[in-house]
Amino acid sequence: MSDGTSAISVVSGPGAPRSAETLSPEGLDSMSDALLVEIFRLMYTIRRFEVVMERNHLAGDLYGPFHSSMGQEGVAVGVCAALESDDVVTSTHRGHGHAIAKGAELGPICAELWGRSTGYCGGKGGSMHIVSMAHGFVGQSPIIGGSELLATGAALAFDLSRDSRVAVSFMGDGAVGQGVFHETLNLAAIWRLPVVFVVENNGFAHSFRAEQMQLNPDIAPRADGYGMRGVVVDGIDVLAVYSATKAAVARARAGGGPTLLEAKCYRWRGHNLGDAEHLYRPREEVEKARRDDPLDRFRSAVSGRISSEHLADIEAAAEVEIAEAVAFADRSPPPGPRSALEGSL
Amino acid sequence: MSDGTSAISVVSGPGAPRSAETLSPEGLDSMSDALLVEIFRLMYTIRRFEVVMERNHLAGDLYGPFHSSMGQEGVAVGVCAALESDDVVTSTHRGHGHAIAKGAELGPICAELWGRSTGYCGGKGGSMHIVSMAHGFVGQSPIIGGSELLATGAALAFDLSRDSRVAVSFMGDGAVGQGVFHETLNLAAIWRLPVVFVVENNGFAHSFRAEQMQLNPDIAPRADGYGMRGVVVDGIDVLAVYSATKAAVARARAGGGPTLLEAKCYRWRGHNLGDAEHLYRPREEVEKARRDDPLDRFRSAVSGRISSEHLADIEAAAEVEIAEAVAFADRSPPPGPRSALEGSL
Amino acid sequence: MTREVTFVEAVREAQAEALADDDRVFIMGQEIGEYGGVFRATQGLAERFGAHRVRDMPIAEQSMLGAGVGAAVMGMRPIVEVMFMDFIACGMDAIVNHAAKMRYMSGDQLRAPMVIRTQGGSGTHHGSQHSQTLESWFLHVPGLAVVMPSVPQDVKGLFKSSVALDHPVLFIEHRALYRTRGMVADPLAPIPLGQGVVRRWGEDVTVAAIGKSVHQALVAARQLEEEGISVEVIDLRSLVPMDVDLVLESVSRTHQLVVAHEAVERGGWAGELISRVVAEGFDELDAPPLRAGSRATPIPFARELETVMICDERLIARRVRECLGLVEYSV
Amino acid sequence: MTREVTFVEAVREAQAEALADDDRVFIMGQEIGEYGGVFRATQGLAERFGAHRVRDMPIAEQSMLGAGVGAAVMGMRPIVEVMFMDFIACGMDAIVNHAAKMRYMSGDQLRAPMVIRTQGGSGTHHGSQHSQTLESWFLHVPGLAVVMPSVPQDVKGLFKSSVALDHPVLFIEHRALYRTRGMVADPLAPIPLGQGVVRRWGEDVTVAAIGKSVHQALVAARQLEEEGISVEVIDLRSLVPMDVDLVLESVSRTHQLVVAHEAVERGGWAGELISRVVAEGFDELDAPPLRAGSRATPIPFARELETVMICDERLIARRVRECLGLVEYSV
Ligand SMILES: Cc1ncc(C[n+]2csc(CCOP(=O)(O)OP(=O)(O)O)c2C)c(N)n1
Ligand SMILES: Cc1ncc(C[n+]2csc(CCOP(=O)(O)OP(=O)(O)O)c2C)c(N)n1
Ligand SMILES: [Mg+2]
Ligand SMILES: [Mg+2]
Repeated sequence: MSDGTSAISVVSGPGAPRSAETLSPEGLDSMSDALLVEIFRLMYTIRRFEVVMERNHLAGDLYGPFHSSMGQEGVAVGVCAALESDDVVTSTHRGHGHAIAKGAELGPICAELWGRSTGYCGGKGGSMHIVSMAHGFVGQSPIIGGSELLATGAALAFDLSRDSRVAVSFMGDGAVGQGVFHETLNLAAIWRLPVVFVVENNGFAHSFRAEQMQLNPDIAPRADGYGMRGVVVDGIDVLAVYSATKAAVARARAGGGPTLLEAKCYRWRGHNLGDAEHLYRPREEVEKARRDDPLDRFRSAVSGRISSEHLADIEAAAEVEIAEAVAFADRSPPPGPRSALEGSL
Repeated sequence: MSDGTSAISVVSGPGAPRSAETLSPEGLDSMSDALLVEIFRLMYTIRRFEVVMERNHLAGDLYGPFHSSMGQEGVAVGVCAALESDDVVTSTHRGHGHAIAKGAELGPICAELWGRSTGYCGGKGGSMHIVSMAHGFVGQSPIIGGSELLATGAALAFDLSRDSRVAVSFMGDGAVGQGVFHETLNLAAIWRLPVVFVVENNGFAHSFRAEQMQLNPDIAPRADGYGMRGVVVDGIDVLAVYSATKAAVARARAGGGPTLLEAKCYRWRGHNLGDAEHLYRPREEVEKARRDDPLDRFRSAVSGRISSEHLADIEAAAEVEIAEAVAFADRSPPPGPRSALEGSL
Repeated sequence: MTREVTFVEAVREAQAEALADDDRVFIMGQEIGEYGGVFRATQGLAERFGAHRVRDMPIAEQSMLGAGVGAAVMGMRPIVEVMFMDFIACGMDAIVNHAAKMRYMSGDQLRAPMVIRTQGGSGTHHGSQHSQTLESWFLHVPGLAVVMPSVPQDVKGLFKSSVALDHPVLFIEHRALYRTRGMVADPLAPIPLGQGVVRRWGEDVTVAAIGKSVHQALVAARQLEEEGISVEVIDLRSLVPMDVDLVLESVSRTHQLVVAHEAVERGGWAGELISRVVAEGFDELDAPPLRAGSRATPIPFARELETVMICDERLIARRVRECLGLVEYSV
Repeated sequence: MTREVTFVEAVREAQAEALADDDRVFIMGQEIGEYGGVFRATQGLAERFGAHRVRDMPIAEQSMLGAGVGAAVMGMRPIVEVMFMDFIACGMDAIVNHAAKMRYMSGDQLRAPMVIRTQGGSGTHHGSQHSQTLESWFLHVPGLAVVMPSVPQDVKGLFKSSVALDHPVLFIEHRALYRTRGMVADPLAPIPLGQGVVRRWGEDVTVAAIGKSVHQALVAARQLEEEGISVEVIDLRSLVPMDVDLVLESVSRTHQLVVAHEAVERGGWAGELISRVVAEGFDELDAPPLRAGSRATPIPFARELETVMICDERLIARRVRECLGLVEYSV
């Protein structure tokens, strides 16, 4: 798809043609400069946030498991840019990018990773459990399948209360074999719930490639069994992701039911910090994949619209913001011991 | 399908045509008189067994939940007749017919339903937990999904130990929404396990019709998502079920992997004894369905081959066998109290 | 005003009132809609409140419970019915890893107020996979309340408190109680969770129980009375929170304790109560507190086996006698 | 001969020996094949025994465990690895309703000899859904053995017995022990399940523990020794079967008991042991037996919170002092 041909294909669902129909992404023309700039800002911020956090983790400032979303910025940002701010998102263990893309602030995210009292969850959550309800980021579940459960339930709440919001569930390709995937897609389909299931197919579930986990490595066609619309999009192309999500969200909001949206991308880093990735993928494969950088692709797509000086300014501002977030986390106090015993039954 | 057209269709799977391919059932010619007679004997026995048990239940001789398989004899017998005696079968809450079709003896089945020491499980199991390992009847699991778990594991054991046996999982249409359905079909597909998943689509999961549980009421096409062969067969036609199963079993035994075999049939009785079926289905629907009786269909199919006197003799013998089984259960002692505390940890 | 109703009628009324009182309440489960529930616990509710709010579910426990959590987090107050308690094993992840932890791990940003209604227990010969009494697991899962009513009035009063709680609640009914009858006040104030009640006053031994076991303890008490033994019976009503103080107070008068439940004795919640009473009231105890629970086997089908294995009034009475040193203790 | 190995090496060797000794043994799990396990517990096994017998699994715990049951029933002896114990909630039905009950409910026609290996525990800041210690649930499920080794030698000896048992076994490792070292005899006889061991002799108080908590009890004991308190430490090694006799014998000398585990105290297995000791050895007790378990909350991420909530050597020492009446008991 990086050859410039169809970036979005509808592969299944009611009325879908047997041979994949191609959607042409909404042109750049339909997007404002402000939106494009914001998309860039978020992608750049996520990229750099992951780089900085990884460095700080190695330095011992933060601790616990760490899953970088580097390389997948196009999916997080493309999807969230297509949402209203009060639409909700659920996520997985690999969720920093989703939180940032949904508008959560870097300071409290960073402080949460540091286990500080000023973190979004007061230090009770950590890297795999960020929540920011104020931004519609309902949170991560690092239990494979948990994201689908929560989003399906949120969509059910919207349906019941005649609320026009839409729920988006981010999940990995590894989630597809889990029973919950099947159950929630079926529920969403029969109840026509306003939910979009976004599978970030980043090539791996830890060390496994999709073809080791299922006979057909393509995921979107699975929608067929549920009578659901299935769409494949090039996840490196943030604009394509944005368009595909826009369509899916509009459909959901209009009562047209759920979509299974597969975004093909590549996981740049090991599964987690410290992963022995050399055991299962050659360095060259990673290097080759990294040459197709969602940020670069975006830069060339907007080159006629946004000046490189403008982008450089955004980059510089993002660096400052990240540094401030780190400083905020650093100077924040750890949670008081009493809070450990509050909030449960 | 009762109009005499295609009784078996391959609807999905590797190499399956997009429009359903029709398999012509192996002709009667390929089947011996002995086999046909045995098929009739088993179908008739199951039918009458269910009638008699229901009557005895109402009289208080047996107790606990009771799920009749009346009307579904063609599936149980057609499938099991296509197996070798050491192939294995797993079943559900509605399993009397499967046990009988697989060769288990009426006396110990009946005694198990009566909760007697001579029952297959010494009275520890009851109607929903019959097991006869000597007949390859690995048993029932009345937890929806349990049958698939056990059969998949059995097939894995065969695969690992280079054993040429095949495992068959009977399940209901209600099982299709359960996560385990999805997980086990996927496992069986990627590991090419020698297993046949037989969905007895009897029109209902308790009060629900398939179309309330999934958008597409057809089940066999679900195989597609798993890269598995999916076949639909007319479950009223025992010969069609036999042929379809023969093919699926041969395929599995030859290393060709699993099949999802959907047998369309109709549940004649309420979900269980005492079910308020009037709440969800009109009497006329049941009456109409009962007019298409698998036993009648078989009788006319073999009318040129097996005399009606011969069939009548078989019927009479079956009645005697059932009466003897009841007498056996009646005169069997209840289990000794000590056995309650044996066999666990 | 008071009226007599059956236990299952109380369950139905409790849900109807919750649906009527609060738009955010809805019910999900299998066969609960038009069919009215396999035990009639939701009869008439779909008609009255619509299939929208009384939603039939395909057979998919994990996603049913998980969707309940998601909906609760977004402000709804779901009631989720798990048809048999045994099937809760198919949805444990949604309950344990999600419902119970959302509030705490989100730093109180998320709450999952939902009532998970289920029924269980022996006596109807449903066999080993349809008769379990599994509340003890959930005591061990911080973040969940666990409620087990024994009479219709408590069903209604405790349900009100359960629906109102900003934490998930496991509301467990015993199948064998559904047809029992009892008086219900109308109107009825909510009964707070964590308040046990003395069902019978006595002097020699305290028996603490819950749900159906309360009735069995009362039967045992009447029997023991004839032997000249005076038994006090406490109905805990909820296990989380647990009214340990009430038990301690009672033990400070009787100085002996038996804890009774139908759940398997090994690893069952009686161990929790006994540990608490021993830790906080050791000096009050004149004899070892004992447990009356079911034997450590799966639940057999045959009547003759079930009676050997399941805790009943006879075992409770025996434990009382053992506690008093009238017969020798045996496991 | 004895050799020093790490705990995780012992796990690896135990599995390698099982695979080598018996063709019916195979392993299933996520990342256990070529990758060698996320904690290296299966490193090299796929190479040596083939991907056929050391089988990587998609993420689907229920069917992984259920397929294990089905394979066991047909004569295999599966080892199934659940990557984090928390994920066992995704496969509870296969374990509880199937594995544990097959043998009993079939009248001994079916057996499900399988070892479910998993690891859990706090200390690595994995947060509330990746740190739980859930063995107490399984004590309450008749039909399962529950084993928790604390040292490499026991890993190997108990694993041998677990693989040989004709019942399913839950074999639970503590993540924080993987890099600890210990001596292992070579060759090594199987260590029978249900035999505890005294890790340290003492006179004043008995502390019974398991797994990682044994090490913490030993740390506490050394500390208390400086205060003039002599602590006996018992490592139970398995919870089902449980060596209550060893504890009773010890208590008959020390007359005081503390039971320690990392699992949440409420509803945890300490209640089982205390109930047994109280029932069978009440007269030996000079003071209330106490529990040292984790507080009833989900497990928080931040270090500062985790130490408040998780049972550690400090809590164990405090309970010992409380038991002796040196400080006042507080929950
Ligand atoms: C129920 C469950 N099983 C196993 C795991 C362990 N695990 C964590 S991440 C992961 C791989 C997930 O792969 P994928 O869904 O593709 O997401 P990605 O890591 O690629 O973002 C696994 C197996 C888990 N977290 N939850
Ligand atoms: C996990 C689980 N959930 C719910 C049930 C309750 N239940 C028993 S049978 C049944 C309907 C099954 O329908 P189907 O699978 O079509 O089988 P049939 O009864 O038609 O043979 C239900 C919901 C169960 N046994 N197990
Ligand atoms: Mg992935
Ligand atoms: Mg059915």
